Amino acid sequence: MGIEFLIVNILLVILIVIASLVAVLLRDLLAAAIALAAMSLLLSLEFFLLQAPDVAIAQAGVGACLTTAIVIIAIKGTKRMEEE
Amino acid sequence: MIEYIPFIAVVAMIIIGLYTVVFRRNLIKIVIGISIIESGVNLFLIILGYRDGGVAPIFTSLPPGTSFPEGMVLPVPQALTLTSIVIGVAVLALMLSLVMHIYRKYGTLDVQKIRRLKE
Amino acid sequence: MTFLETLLQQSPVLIIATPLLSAFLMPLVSRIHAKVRDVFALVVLGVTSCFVGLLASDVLSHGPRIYIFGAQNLSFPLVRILFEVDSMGVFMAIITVMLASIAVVYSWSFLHQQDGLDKYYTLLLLVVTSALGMELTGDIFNFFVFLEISCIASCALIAFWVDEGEALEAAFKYIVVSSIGALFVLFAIGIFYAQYNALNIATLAHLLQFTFLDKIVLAILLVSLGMKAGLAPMHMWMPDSYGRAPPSIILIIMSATLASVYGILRVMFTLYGNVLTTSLRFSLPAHVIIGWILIALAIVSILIGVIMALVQTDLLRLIGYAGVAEIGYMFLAIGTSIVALGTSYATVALHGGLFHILNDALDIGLLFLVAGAIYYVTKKRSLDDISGLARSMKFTTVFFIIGALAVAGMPPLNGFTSKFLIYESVYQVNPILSIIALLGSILLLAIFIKVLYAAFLGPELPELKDVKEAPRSMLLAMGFLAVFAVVIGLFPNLVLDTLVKPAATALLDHAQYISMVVGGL
Amino acid sequence: MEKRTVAGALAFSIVVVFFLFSIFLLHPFGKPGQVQMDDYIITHTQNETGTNNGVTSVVFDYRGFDTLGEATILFSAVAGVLLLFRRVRH
Amino acid sequence: MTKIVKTTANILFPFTMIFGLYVIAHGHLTPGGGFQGGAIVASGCALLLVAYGSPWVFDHIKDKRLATFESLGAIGFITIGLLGLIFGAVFFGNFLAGSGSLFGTTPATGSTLADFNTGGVLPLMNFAVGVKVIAGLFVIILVMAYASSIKEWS
Amino acid sequence: MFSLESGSGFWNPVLWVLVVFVLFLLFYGIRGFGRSTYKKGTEQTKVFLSGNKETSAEEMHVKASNLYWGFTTSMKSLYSVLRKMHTGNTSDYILWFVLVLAVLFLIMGVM
Repeated sequence: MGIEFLIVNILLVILIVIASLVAVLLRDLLAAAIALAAMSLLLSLEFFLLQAPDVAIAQAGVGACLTTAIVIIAIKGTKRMEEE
Repeated sequence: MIEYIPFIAVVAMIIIGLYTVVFRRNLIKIVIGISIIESGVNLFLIILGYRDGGVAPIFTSLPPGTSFPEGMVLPVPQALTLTSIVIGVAVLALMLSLVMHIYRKYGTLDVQKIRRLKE
Repeated sequence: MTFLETLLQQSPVLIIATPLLSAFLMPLVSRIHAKVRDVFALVVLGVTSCFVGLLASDVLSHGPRIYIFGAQNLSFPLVRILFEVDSMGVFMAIITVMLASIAVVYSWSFLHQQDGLDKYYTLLLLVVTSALGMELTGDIFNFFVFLEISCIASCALIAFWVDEGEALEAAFKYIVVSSIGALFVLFAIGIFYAQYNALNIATLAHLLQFTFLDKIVLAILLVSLGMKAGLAPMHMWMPDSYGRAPPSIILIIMSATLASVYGILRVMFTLYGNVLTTSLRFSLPAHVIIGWILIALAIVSILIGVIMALVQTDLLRLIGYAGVAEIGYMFLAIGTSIVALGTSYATVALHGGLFHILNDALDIGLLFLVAGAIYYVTKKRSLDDISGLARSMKFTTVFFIIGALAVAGMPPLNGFTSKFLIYESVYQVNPILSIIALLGSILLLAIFIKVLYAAFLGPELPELKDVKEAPRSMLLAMGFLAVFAVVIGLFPNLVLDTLVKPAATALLDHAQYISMVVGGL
Repeated sequence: MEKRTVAGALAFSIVVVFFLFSIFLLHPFGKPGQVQMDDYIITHTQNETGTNNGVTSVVFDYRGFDTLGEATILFSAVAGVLLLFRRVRH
Repeated sequence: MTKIVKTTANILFPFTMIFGLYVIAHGHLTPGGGFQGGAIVASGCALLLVAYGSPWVFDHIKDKRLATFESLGAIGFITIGLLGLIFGAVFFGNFLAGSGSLFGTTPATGSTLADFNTGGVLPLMNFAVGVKVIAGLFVIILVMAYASSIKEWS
Repeated sequence: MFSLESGSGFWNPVLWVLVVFVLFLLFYGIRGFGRSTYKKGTEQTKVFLSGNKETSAEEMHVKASNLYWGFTTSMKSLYSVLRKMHTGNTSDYILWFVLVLAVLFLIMGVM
């Protein structure tokens, strides 16, 4: 395995963890949903790099697009800010 | 050590998700936490199936000179992950519809206040 | 090959495919007429019961049966999904279809002319399918898939009364708890896959080495499935959702819960069957430690269940806590049989535990149906608001007394026969355990005497003057369960010899389960 | 500090430690140890299922029953959502 | 929504649709399949929801009809499995693979070019699952969006 | 055939029913030997409460939540602990899950 590939992978994985942390820590739920979408997209990219194009397409379609849409719909139906 | 960093990221995602479910008080945050746990488990399965220098297990216009089976990544974890992703979106949709209903009945999303059922 | 032989050969898949296809057809069928829909659900379950009966009669007389999806014979590395049906799976499948049929009959009147019933019956059939799949499958990932189906469908059913905030709350709690449990099961499956590159239960059991990873996986599986089964202290979702779901559906959710109990049994006895006797540190065999963990959880379940049930005023919630205690009895017996693995009273304990699964389904199910009937006629949940119902609801009172005495383990009803086996075998391990089990039974009796006194005896309240007896189909459903309870109580050997003992033998004989699949390897 | 936070922190740290321990016992990234099942699938997928895509052959043929379960999960989620929003009409 | 969004959606929607259907149809040859293609088409439908607003879509597309389509997709999937039981003697038996008829060619072992006429029952299953997933995901998102956009629920 | 063996004891429900039935007959017979001075419709059947008026059935009825008052009061400390445990908070359910998972990890890891 090339060391460049490993480094790219590790960077992506670290970005995914950071995105999920951001999604958890933000008080604005809409921003959290966008962070979750970013995490899903990065995850899909990681799947693609790990030679799983099928899963990458599914993750991009379901995770990044539909999940975000559903979360945003739910936020629209409830309340945007997380209360103290 | 450096080869285990993806696995450590998986553990980190699962723990971040669990932390969200246990210590965050917003219902939508809890749902996001469960989604993060699920993504972590998906990543775990895909990482397990990766083989050094392998290509995707698709034979259509394969790069010339690929030797198989050694030159291909494992297909079974990918199939399992596909199942898991669809399960994830189904659970998420159901949970968020419940959250919308709960907000109408309780007027809040704070998990500490949604506890008419106790003792 | 005759038609019957073909049917028998295909019966494992027909058991799954019939309710599944009918669930898919249900939205179309319910467009025709409400009556057609109601009858269709029962007919489908009847056909499924026939298949289960056919398969059961064959498995009990000729040994386990294997069904491979998509291939005629086993190919070397077991790439395909397979069903492995032994006496244990058949025993659980019989309980499931019985509970489901009774629940459908009960639902006819209970939910008469409420909206959303087409979805209700669809989801009901899906939960039944998932429970049957969990009980028949021989593939661990397939088990996970069915576990998720049961989570989602049960959650939607718990939230059936969307106008009540509490029902939605209970459903949300249920789905959070069970989806996290299921995700951890998936994580455990991933670790198994990484180690052994197999997903088949028999192959995994054959290859299992009891390394550190396997211990971690065992802990994860035990806790996640235990949470789904309602073991204390992870039991809190159980009174919530049982107390707020429509009582007609609780039998179905209970069958999914019992399927999780089956999952723990399968993990303990089959998956880890080869390595249970390995010596660990301090030269303690593994089975002693695992067994004592189970016994500790079981004792906590019994005590918390009965003590919390004593102060409940909501009848359905009270029975939910009693259900927690009953789950504790099952695990007390299972833990005892693991601690004492190899001795004769371990077998007796396992008989008691498995028999108690059936008896718990019958007795707690009967009590839930009675509570549902009370709710149906009075529209009141709290025990404080009802009194003197015995005057107007004579049959229901009789059924309640039968159910209450059976749950409390009074002779000669069925609850006593299994508890008798549990007391006797647990005494051999540690007398204190048997005393705690007896104490739990006494407290259960006290709890139900309270319910009897508060709800059925006492003066007639003015607002309950014009209360009538429950409708006929509800009485029929309750009557079935009550008759079963009495008959099994009077003639326990009828069930014990034909179903329970073969099931226990099949569980303990993991070598046969493995060799059915791995044989050639 | 609250008792709940302390208990949670303790339990979380134990879980993290054990997860990390167990992660290092797995095979390293990119070097799977046992591969007999997947190798069989890759070698035989073209002959047995006539498919060029290995993942599709696993999803729909070798583990087709799982996919049926997965479709069922989506179906039950749809039924659940429609059940929850059944009163929502014009 | 503004005219720009509507026009963009109008232009993008057919392309998403075609790409999704391509992914579904070529699931046995290239990356993709029923689930992935269904998810892509459902995303396109979500775009429609964003552009035109859920009440408009709810007026034009009945959720009951979508649910029926979903049922039909699921029934089709399980029926193909049962056909395997009838023609191939086992549930989910791939009775068309290698038969030489519809989808029955076997590709040569090793690296080959795409041959659409392969895969046995897999393309049919892809199609059934595709219909199911499109209808299922779209009805979920449609009903939830409509419910979140109105004040009174019953 | 009807009896259930447990290795150290046995249980025969049919025998039990027979014994109970015989005992019931026996006691019924013994009851018949008693004096029959009890007469319905006379002063004998009235409740005597030291001359006070008899309270109505509705007032006499103890509500379900007061039934085991003595027991719950004496076990107050236990109940306060258990009440504190059942918070009804969804997060706490998962916290219990994590706690039990941690304990099992410790046991399994040390052994």
